Amino acid sequence: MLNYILRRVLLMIPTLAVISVLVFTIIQLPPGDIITSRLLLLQQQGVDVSQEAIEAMRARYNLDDPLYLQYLRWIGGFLQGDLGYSVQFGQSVNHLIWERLGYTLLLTTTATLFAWLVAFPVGVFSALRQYSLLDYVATVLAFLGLATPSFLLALVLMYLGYAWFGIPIGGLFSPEFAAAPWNGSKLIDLLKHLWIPAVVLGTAGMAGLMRVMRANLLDELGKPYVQTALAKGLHPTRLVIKYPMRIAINPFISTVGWLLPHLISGAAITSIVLSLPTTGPLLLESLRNQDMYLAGSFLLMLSTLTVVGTLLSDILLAVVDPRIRYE
Amino acid sequence: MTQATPPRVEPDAGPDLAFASQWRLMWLRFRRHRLAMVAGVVLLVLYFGAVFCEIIAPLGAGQRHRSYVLCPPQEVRLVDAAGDFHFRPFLYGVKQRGNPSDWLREYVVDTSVVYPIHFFTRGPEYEMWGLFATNWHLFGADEGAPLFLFGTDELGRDLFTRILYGSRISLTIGLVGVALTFFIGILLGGVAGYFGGWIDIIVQRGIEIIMAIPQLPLWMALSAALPAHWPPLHVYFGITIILSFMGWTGLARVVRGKFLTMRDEDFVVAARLAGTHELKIIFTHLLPSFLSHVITSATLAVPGMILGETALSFLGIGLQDPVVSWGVLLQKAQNFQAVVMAPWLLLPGLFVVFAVLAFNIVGDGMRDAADPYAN
Amino acid sequence: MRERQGEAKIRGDIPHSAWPASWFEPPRTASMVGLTQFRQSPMLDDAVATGALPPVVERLPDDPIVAEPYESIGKYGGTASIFDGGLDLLNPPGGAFRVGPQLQLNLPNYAESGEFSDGGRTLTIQLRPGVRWSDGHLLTADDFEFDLMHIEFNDQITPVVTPMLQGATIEKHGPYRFSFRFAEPQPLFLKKLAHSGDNYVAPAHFLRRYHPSFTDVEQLTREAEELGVEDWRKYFEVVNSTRDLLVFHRPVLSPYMVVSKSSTRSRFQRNPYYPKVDPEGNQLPYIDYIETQLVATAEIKSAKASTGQVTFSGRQFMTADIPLFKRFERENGYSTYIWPRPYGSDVVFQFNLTHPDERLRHIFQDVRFRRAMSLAIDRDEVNDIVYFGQAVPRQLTVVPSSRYFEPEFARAYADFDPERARQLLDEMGLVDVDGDGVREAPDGEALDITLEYTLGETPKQPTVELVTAHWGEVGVRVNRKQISGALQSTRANAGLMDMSIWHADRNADILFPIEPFWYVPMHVGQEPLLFSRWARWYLSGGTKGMEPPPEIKQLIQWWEVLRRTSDMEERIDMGKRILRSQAENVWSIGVIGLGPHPVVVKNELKNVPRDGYWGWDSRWSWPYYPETWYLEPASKSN
Amino acid sequence: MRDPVTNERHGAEPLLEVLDLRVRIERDTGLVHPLNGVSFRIQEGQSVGIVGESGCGKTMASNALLRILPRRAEITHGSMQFRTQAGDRIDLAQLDPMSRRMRQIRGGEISMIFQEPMTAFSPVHTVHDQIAEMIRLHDPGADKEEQHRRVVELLDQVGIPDPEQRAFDYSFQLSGGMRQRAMIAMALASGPRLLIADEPTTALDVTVQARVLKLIERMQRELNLALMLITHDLGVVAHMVSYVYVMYLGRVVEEGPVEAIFDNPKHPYTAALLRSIPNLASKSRRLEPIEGNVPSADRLPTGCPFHTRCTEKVGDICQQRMPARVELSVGHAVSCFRYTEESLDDG
Repeated sequence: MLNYILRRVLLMIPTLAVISVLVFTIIQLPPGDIITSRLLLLQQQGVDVSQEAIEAMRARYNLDDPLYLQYLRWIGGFLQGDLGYSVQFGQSVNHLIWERLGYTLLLTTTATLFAWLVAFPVGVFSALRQYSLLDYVATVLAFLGLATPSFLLALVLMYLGYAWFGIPIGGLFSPEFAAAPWNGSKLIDLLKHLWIPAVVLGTAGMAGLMRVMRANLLDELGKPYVQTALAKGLHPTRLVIKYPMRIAINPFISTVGWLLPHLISGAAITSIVLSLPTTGPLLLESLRNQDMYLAGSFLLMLSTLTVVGTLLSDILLAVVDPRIRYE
Repeated sequence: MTQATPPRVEPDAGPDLAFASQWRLMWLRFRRHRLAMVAGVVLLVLYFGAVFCEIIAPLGAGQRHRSYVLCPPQEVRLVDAAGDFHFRPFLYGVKQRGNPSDWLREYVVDTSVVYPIHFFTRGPEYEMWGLFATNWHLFGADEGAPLFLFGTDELGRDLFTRILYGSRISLTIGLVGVALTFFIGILLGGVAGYFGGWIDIIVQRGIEIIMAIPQLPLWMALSAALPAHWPPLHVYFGITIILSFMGWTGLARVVRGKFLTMRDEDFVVAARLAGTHELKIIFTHLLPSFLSHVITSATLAVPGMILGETALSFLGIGLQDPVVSWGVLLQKAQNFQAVVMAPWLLLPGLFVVFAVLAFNIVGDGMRDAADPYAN
Repeated sequence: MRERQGEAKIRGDIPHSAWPASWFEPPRTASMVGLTQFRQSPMLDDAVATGALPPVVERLPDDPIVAEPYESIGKYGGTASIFDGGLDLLNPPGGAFRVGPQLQLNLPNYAESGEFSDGGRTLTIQLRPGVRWSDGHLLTADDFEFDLMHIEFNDQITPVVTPMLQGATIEKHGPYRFSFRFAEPQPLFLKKLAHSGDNYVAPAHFLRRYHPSFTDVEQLTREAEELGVEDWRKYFEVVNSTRDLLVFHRPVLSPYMVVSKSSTRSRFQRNPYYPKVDPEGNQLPYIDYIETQLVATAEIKSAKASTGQVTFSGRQFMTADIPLFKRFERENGYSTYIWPRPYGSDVVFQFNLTHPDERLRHIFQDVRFRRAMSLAIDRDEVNDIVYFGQAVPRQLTVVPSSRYFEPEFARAYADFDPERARQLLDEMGLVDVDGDGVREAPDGEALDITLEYTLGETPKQPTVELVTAHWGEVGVRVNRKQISGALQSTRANAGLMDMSIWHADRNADILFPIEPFWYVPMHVGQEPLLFSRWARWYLSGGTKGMEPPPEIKQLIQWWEVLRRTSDMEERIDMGKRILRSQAENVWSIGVIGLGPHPVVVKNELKNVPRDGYWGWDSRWSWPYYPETWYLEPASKSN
Repeated sequence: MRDPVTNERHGAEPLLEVLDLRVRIERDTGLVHPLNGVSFRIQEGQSVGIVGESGCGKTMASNALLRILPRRAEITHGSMQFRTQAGDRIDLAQLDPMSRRMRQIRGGEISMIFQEPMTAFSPVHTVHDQIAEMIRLHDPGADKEEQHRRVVELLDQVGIPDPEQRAFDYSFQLSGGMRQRAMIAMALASGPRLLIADEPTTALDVTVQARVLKLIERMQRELNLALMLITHDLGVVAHMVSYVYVMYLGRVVEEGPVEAIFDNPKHPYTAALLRSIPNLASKSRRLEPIEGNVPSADRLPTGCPFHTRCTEKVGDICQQRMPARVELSVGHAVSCFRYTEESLDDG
C-alpha cells in the first residue's frame, strides 16, 4: 500500500510539470496580454496611455522576456507558495483566492450535500424498484437535470425565486444583511439565497450520480453473491445495504477527489449568472484579461487539486475496496 | 434465472451471422423500451426539421421586421373573435400599444386585420441545400403578417424560423463532434490498451493531464486562438474540434480497458498467432466485439456536445451571429430581462433540453438493449 | 413623424433651464451668500463632543464653497446602496476644477481660479485656503507639486508622462498659489484638469512616507515584502490607490472615504472635512454612508436595479434595458430617467485606413467606398429597432450643443441611399463577378473584410448585426468576430484589424479639442483604429508608422494650431475645418448619436436632475452635483 | 452409499417433497415457463442428483425451493412440503418469501453451494465476515468469540490450511478450490439438514473437482445431510448420489436409482446424455453430442418437450400430447410414449 502511494506520488511529479507547461501555454495562447487589459483600466481612470506607455509597462512586467524565462519565474514562485500578484486586481493572488474560497467551499459543500442526499436514496430506490413509477419519474427528472443548461436553470430559478418568494436577485445576502455581523437572521438570509445556486450546481451532478448509482446497483444486484447472501437467510434490506450498496458506492468515492476542483471551475457559469462571490468568475475574469499570475496560479492550483484529488480518491478506494488494495 | 445464455454459435457459423443477429437482437430489445422509442421519434422529428428547415420555416432566418421587435408568439386560430369557425387557419394582426416614448414595447392583437394561412405557398426565396433557389414554403401568410409562432427576437426576426435553422448547426455539431471524439478516443485508447507498455503509460498520462485541467479555461484558450478572419464554417469546425478535444478522454479510457482485457482472449491470440497484422486485429476483431457499446457511448456523448455549444456561446466564445445555432439564440436569452419581458426567447433552451433528453433516453435504451445480460 | 419637442430635447440640446442657473457659473462661497453659521450631520456630533473632531467651522475652508442643490435643501443621514464600480457616481472626486453640466465649461472647484499667461505657457492656479484632506491636513500647492514631480515624473511609477505635461514644471508662489510652466502653449490643460477630477493632486504629507525620494528604498522594499507585494513601486501604487484604501487610509478630497472593504463589498462614510456647504450652511454631503456591492455582470446589475436594490445606478445599463426598468418602476419604487449619451455616434464604424494589406488599404482609402458604406446604412431601421425610434440618426461629428457643430456635418452621407451606394461601388470596380451576390475586389479576388469588436457601453451588438446586414444588401460582405477587450486593445493599437467599432465619445467641447482622435491621427489606442499607423508616424515624429498623405498632414496641421492657440475663434475655426473634412471624407462612419441611456434613481433619492448627459465626457454624474443628493427618510412616499 | 434405496412414498416421511411445481416469469418479451410441473422428493440423509443440460430448469428449481426467484418470477402451481427440524411440515410454496420463517429455513435448514465460488462471495468482505454472518443469522446466541471459533473450526474441517490466517482473506485471495471449500464451510456453518449443491465443481480445475466432490461427500456422510446435487455432469452424479432425476425443459423426464439410470436408461434424452459423457463412454466409442440445442423456455415445443431433438420418436403423438409418467420398476419411472401403455403393447 505504502509502496503504491509512493509510486503514485512520484508519477505525479512529471504529470504536474507537464500540466504547468500546458497551463502556461493556455494563458499565452490567445493573442494579447495583461498589459492591454491593465491599460483599459488606466484609461477608465483617465490616464493617458500611449504606445510608449504600453512598451514601458511591458518591460516593467518582464513581458518582453523569452517565454521560458517568464515560465521559470512564475513556476519558481509558485513552488515557494508565492502565487504572484494580480495586475488586474492589484492584490496578491493568495489573498484574492483565499477571500473567495470560503463562499466557494460553502456553496460546493451545500451543492454536493444536496446532490448526494437526493441522488443516493433515489438512485437506490430506482434500482430496487426498477421500472416502477418512481423509477420512471426519477429517470425522467434525472435526464431533465442533465439536459438543462445550467445558466438557463439558474436564470429561471432566480426569476422564480424573486417572483414567488421575493428573494432578492443576485449575491448571497440581502442588502440589509450584507454588511451586518453574523447572527441568526443573517444565517437564515444566507440560506434563503443559498438554495438556488445549490440546486443549480447540484442538479447536474445529482442527476448523473443518480444514474450511476442506479446502474451500479442494478449491476451489483445481479451478481451471484447477492443470491448467496439471500440464500443465507439475510433480510433483503440489510442485504442490499451490506453488500451491493457497499460496492455500488465505490464510483462515488472515486469521484470525491474531483468534486472540489470541478465545482470551483464548473460553478463559474452559474456563479456569473447569479453573481456569486465565488472563485469561478474570478478565474474567468483573469483568463479573459490574461492576468498571468492570477489565472496561471489559479489554474495550476485547480489542476494540482485534481491530480491530488484523483490520488486521494484512489487511495480512499483502495482503503474501502480490498480488490484494489491487494492488486 | 432461466440459464438464458444466448445461443452458442457454432464456430463455423462465421462472425457475420453473429454480428447480424446481435444487431437484430438489440433492435428487438430496443423496440420494447417505450420511452426510448418515443425519444427516438422526437429525435427523428428534430433532425427532419434540421434537414428541411428552409421549407418548413415560413420566413427567412435573417429576415427582420422593424415594427415587430420582440413581438410575443402569435396564435394561429381557427375560431375568430366572433366565435365563428374557419377551415382555413388565420392570424390576427398585431400593433404596438401606447407611445414609443413610453419605452414599453407592448403588442396587442388587432382583430380588424386578418391574415389567412396558406399551405405550400410562396415566400422568401432561399437556396435549398445550396443547390437550387426556390421560394416554396410549407406554410406562410401574406407579407407583413405577424406569422411568429414563437415570437420575434430583438431585431424582429422570427424565432420559429431561427430555431429551425439553428437546429441544423446544433444537431450536427454533436454528431460531427462525437465522430471526431470517437476517432481520437478509439485510436488512442485502442493503441494504449492493445500495445500496453510505454505507449499505454504515455496515453494514460495524457488523459490524466487533460482531465486535470478545468474545461472552461481550455475552451476559452482554444477558442480565443481561433483566427479572427475565419469564415463561419471554419469556426464551426474549429468549435467542434475544441469540443471533441475535451471529450475523447472518457471514451479512450473505456476502450483501453476493453482492449486490455480482450487482447489476451483466445480469438485475438489465435489471430495474432496466425500472423494477422496488429492494426487489422484491432479493427476486424477487437472493435466489432464492442461496437454496440461504442455506439451507445456515442449516443450518450452527443448531448454533452450540444450543451457544450450553448456553454461556449454563453461565454461569448462560441459560434456567433450571423451563424444561427441554439447556443447563439440562447445568448440573447441569458439575462433577467429576457426571462421577465420576453420569455419566448428561452424557447431555444427548450429545444436544447428536448434534444439532449431524447439523446440521453435513446442512449439509455440502447445501453439496455446492447447488454446481453439485461433482464 | 416624431414629436418635435422630444426631438429637440433628445438632439442633445438639453436647455440651460434644465439645471439651476448657478451650475453654469463658478460656485459662490459662504461669504458671497452671507452664511456665517454652519451645521453638520448629526452622526458627527459625538465625535465633535468628545473632541475627536474639531467643530465644523474649523473643518471647513476659510470661505466654504456653496453648492446649490437641484431642487431642495436636503436632510442628513441614510445609507445609499450602489454597485461596486459605480462609487464615483455618488462620490465625485475633489479636483481643482470641474466640468459644467452641458460639457462646455470648466468651472473652478477647490481652486478659486486658474489663469493662463505667457501665450498659454503658464497656468497659475489659486487654491481656496483652508480646504482639507479627509485627515484634516490642508490642501496646498505642495500636493500638486508632489504629484507632478514625484508621481507623474517618476519614471518608475509613471512610465510615460502625459504629453501635455512633458517638460512642465511647477512654481509655488505661496501655500495656495502656484503655476504650471509648460514647454509649449497648453491652453487646453485646464479642460484636461477639469475632466480628470483629482488626477493631478496627491496627499504629499501622507505619501512621502512611502516614496523613495523621501524614505529609504530598502525599508520600503522590506515593507512591501511583508505586505506581499512585489516591490516598493507596487507598494507605493497600493498605498496611493483609491481602490485599496483600507490598509492605509490614504486621505481623499472626495465626499466619502472608505471604512471597510472586502473583495465583494465596501462601506464608505462621509468625509468630515468636505469643504462644501449648501446654501443654508449645512456641510455636504447629506448622505452619511455608501455601501457598494460587487456584481459581476451587467445583466445582474440591471436585474438588481429593476428590483429596486440600489439607490442610484446607470453604468453598464443598455438602451434595451429601458422597458425592463420602466416595467418595474412603480412596483419597486424607483424612476427611470432617460439621459442621452453625449456621443457623436453610439457606434462608429472604422475601416483601417492604414491597413498593412495594400489591397484592402487601397479600397478603404477610396472615399467612394466609405461614402457608399455610409449611404448603405438604413439608420432609421437601426433607430426603430435598437433605439425605439428615439435617438438621432446622424453622421459622426460633434454633439449638437458643441460650439464646433454645424448641422450639415451630421447630415453628411447619413441618408439611406442604397442605389447611390451600389453605383459608387460599381464605379470603384467592386462588382459581383461570380454572381453569388457578393462583390469581389477589382482584381477579381474575394473581398474578405472582418469586423472585430468588443461589446460594452452602447448597443453595439444589434447595431453591428443590422449594419453588416445592410452592407450585405449592397453586396459587401463583412464577417464579424467579437473579441476580448484585451485583444481589441492590442490589435487596434497595432493597426492589425480590417475594421472595428467603438463608441464615439470625446465629441463634446470638454474633450473634442484635446483628443479629436476620431478625426485626426493624433493618438494610438484601443478606440481609434482608422488612422493607427499614421498616428504612430505623427507621435514618433516621423520615425515609426506610415507617412500620411498630404490631406491627412493638413488635418494634423490644423490640430497643431487648435491645441496651441488661446484665441477662441481660431480654435473653433480649426475645429470646424477638421470636422468638415470628416463630413466630406467620412473617415469613419457614424450611425446613431445621442442614444437614450437609462438611469435608475430610487424614489427616496432626491435632487437628481431629470436631465443630464451620461458618458465619459461628463464622467457620468459628476457635473450634476451628486454631493447635494440626499435620501428622503422613509415615510409614506408616493 | 450405493444402497438401492428406493424413493417411494412408503417408509419414513420424506424431508422434502415437491409436487407438480410450476414457475412462470414475466419478461418484456413475454411469458417464460422455466418449470412446468416438476416433482421430486428427498429423504433425510439421502443424496439425490438432478441432471440435465443448461437451461432445463435445474437451478430454477433449487431457487424456487429457497424462494429466491427473480423478482418477476412466480410460483403458479404446486407444493413444496418440507419437514423442519421441529417436525412441522410446511409448504414452502405457500410461505411469504420475505417472511422470518422463510429466512430461517434459508441457510438454517436448507443451505446452498453455488457454482461460481469466485463471484458467490462478496469481494469486499472477508471470508470470515461472511461465514460468521451465517452463524450469527441462525444462532443469534453465538458471541463474537464463539463465531470466530466456529469459523476457524469449519475452515479447518473443510481442509483449508492455516484457517486462522486464511479466515481473514478475501475470496479473491484464495485459489478456486479453496474458495469452494470456504463456500462449503459457509453452507455448513448453520447446521442445515439439506444441502443443495448447484454445479459445485463446474468452475474448478479437473484435479480440484474430485477433491471438492470428495469433501462434499464426506461432509454429507459425517453430518448425515440430505444432499441435492444439481449438475449437467452425469459423471459427477454417478459417484455421489443414490437417486437421480433427469430434467428437461422444466420437467422430470426420468427418475430412478442411480444404477438403473446408468445401466438401463429408458428415456431417449437420458440415453443421449449418457452417450455424450466422456468418462462413461467406453474408449472405443465416439462421443456423441446431442443434436441441436435446448429450445428456449419462452417457446416451449408442443407435446413431448424433447420431440424436437429425439431420434426415437414414436410418431405424431410425440408432438401432440404430453406423455404420462410411467413407473417401469420400483423407483424407476419415465415419461415417454415409448413406454406408455399403447407403446408398450406395441413393444
